[in-house]
Amino acid sequence: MPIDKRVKTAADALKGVRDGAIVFISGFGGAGFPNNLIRALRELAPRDLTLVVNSATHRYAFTGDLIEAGLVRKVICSAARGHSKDLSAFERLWSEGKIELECLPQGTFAERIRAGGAGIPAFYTPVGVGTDLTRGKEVRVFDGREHVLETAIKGDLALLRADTADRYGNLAFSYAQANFGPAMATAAGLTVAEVRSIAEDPMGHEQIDLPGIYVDRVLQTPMVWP
Amino acid sequence: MPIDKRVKTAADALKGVRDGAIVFISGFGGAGFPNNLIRALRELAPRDLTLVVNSATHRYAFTGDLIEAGLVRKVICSAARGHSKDLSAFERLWSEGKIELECLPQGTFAERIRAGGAGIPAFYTPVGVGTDLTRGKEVRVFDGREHVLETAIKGDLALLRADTADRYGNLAFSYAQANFGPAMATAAGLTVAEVRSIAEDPMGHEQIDLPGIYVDRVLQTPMVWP
Amino acid sequence: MKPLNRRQMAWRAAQDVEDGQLVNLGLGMPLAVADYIRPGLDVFIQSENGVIGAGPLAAPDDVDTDRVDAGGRRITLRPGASIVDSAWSFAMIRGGHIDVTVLGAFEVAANGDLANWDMRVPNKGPLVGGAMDLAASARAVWVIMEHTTRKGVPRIIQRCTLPLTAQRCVKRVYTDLAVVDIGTDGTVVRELIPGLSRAALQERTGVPLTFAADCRDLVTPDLPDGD
Amino acid sequence: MKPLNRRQMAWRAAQDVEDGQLVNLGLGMPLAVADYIRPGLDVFIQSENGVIGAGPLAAPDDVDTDRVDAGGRRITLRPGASIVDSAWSFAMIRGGHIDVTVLGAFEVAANGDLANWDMRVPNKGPLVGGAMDLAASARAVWVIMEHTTRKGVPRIIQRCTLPLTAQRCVKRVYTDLAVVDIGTDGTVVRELIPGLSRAALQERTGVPLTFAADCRDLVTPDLPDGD
Repeated sequence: MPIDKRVKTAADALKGVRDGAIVFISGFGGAGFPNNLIRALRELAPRDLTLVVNSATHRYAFTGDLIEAGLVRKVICSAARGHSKDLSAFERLWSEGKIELECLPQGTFAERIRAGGAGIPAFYTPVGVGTDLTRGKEVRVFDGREHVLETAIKGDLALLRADTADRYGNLAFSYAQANFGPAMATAAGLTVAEVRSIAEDPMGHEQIDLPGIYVDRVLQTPMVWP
Repeated sequence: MPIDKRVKTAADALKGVRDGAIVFISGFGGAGFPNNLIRALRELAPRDLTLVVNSATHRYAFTGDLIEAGLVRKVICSAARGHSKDLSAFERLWSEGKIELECLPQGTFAERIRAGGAGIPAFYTPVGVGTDLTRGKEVRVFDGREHVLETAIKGDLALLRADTADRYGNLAFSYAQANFGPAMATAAGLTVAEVRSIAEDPMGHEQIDLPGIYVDRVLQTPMVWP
Repeated sequence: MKPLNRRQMAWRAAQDVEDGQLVNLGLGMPLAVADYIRPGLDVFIQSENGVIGAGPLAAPDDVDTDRVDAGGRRITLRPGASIVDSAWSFAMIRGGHIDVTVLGAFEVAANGDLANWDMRVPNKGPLVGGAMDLAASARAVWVIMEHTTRKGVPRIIQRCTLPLTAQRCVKRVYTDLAVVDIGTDGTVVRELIPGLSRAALQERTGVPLTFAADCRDLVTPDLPDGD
Repeated sequence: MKPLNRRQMAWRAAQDVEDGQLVNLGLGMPLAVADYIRPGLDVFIQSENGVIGAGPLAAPDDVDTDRVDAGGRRITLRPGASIVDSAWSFAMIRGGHIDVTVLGAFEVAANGDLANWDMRVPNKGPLVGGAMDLAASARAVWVIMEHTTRKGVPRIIQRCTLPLTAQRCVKRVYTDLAVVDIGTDGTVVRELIPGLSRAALQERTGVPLTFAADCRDLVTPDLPDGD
């Protein structure tokens, strides 16, 4: 059967997502937030989610809504600070002990996800040595310098936004839209991308930023903002 | 001063390369062999080189000439078999104990080089466990499966062939020409690329396969074959 | 009894490729699997050099030396094909994204151990390429090989005598005589060529065989031999 | 005596950027360094989100929300700019390919320890971003910060009191009062604003200072303050 990864609705795009899922959400600095899919996940409302997202509190992403709705058990991120003096939903739940937090240096966050997709169960990095964020982690000296052991992160679902897709799930990103998306796509059991446009013809290999073999479903939908 | 990484001759491209250098050579299956630069290295004739090259004996690369000329102390590769029943130069020197060999699974070879450029001193991989190629390496169990510890490979010089470059050293590859080149470029102190064509204007970001910050010198020269 | 030729073995393996799979084919005989994938299936062939979606060989007058597969064969690309670099290609392989890899082999052990890279030829340099990565990491590892050596020594054996490629990885073996599953249930014959008795197959095999309840005749079309 | 304002501190740091360097600028004050790099120098600004060659801010009517830097500012790209994904961007950072990173800070210790990410505000979520990666990995880590807190407490101190970003990483500190090198020779003042005595600077500093033999006046152009 000819491969065709296009789906018609955000609900179709998330079919099969279950309670307890580990969910990657891409996006950074305003670029590449899969806001339609995050909103649809909020509507589907699976519980006990672990979110793996660079920022749990970005003002341009709907991520905070998932947290506010009580769907999230744990967040793995490099940023979780609210933008006002009042506590954000995340900060409130976190300070009440109702949500677990694992804060990571952004590069360690990215590399652990890449490792998850690359069959590398663990690697050593010099980043974070001697800081609160590596407390309890194994330390080992290479070339006279201390490094910490970091393990791979794998997930059940990855949500991405890209610019263009084709029926094979191939993706092209616009400017800085890729950010964590490619690594997340490789480390997830199910990868869903929302895109501005789906090409009628297969994309040429030189246009493709992320091979479609990593992408299970693509949804054409305009960008939305909170 | 405006950045300009273009050089006029292969000799200029290799200026400063010394005895004892660890030299990456890209290319795989006929695509991306930097044959002009390999030939120029043969003429420059630094000694005691360590070659880090996927195949030490590929019939379409000049790599064998470096070995035959006695410039090479050690080879790190995934393939070193000659093509005829007679021994190749490499095989002769190796069987006489005059050249050292480290044979690696091709993915471990690629990942160790990538690690060298990515600040990862070591990582665990399931590949090669229980085989001759990981003898003596540390074994550790993750998720119930044995893995071996592999360390980063860094080098002094990387030789690549690409399709197009610009004055900033940005590179675009044609089809399967990239192969080991990007990883090698990130892991080398000095990276030199030979290219079919140098664009007059800076390349657009979406055309660039390897950012110029990894490339020190570019040489425009037609492909040559042994 | 008529053992399969090499193309027939590739044909038989190809029948088990499923729709939508990402498949890596080893050099030599396994490459021919691409020619016999069932009509109507949409399959991507990955090559270790980073090509995802290798198509048929290029026309003889097509001289683009950069459009090649891991074996250096000048190929075409199928619609939707993409290309990544080697670090990424092996991240894909090691990360378990290859559904099936079909490899040639010298020996397969009852526990799934595979020996397919080193014949211990004196003084010849090693050539491992991506074999260990593929064997250790693909979701399914299938082997195509003659059931015995030319001298009649079994290749499916209790313990490999040649250097290992990977431990406990082979799921299925396609030989010129049979289709054999390797698993926790033992070594199970799924198909057997007509005219060869079960006892005769057992004689040519170095481990005790079980025969599946639905063990069938191994029948293929007539195909010219090839490598 | 007239302490530098924030733009003047950024200006001073910018004078030390060298031709051809790859520079990463932290959020806030360090971003202004890009505005004052010496004319004639050809420098690439890297941003953690993968932009290599960030240019000036985009025009207000430019609404492309994908052309942003790590701080989410809509930017332009300089000629020769390229963009990679986050895994690659931090491979670049961690791999030591950034020549200089300029970061804000709360505290710097005499041994080069840096604290710049966690003020221990109760119940506020953490925000580390790429600070630890940059501080641990850039070839040179420069800090821009006021010499003391608003209450007059020194920020260059024997041992950081706030959570560390990275150990032994800071090479140079640009404050509103001085340019100070951190190294194995101790804490060495390279430049000092006119009208401030060495004793007065020492009073505002938590570690013993050495003054370079060629210690100069720290003089900058008049610049409007900003963040």
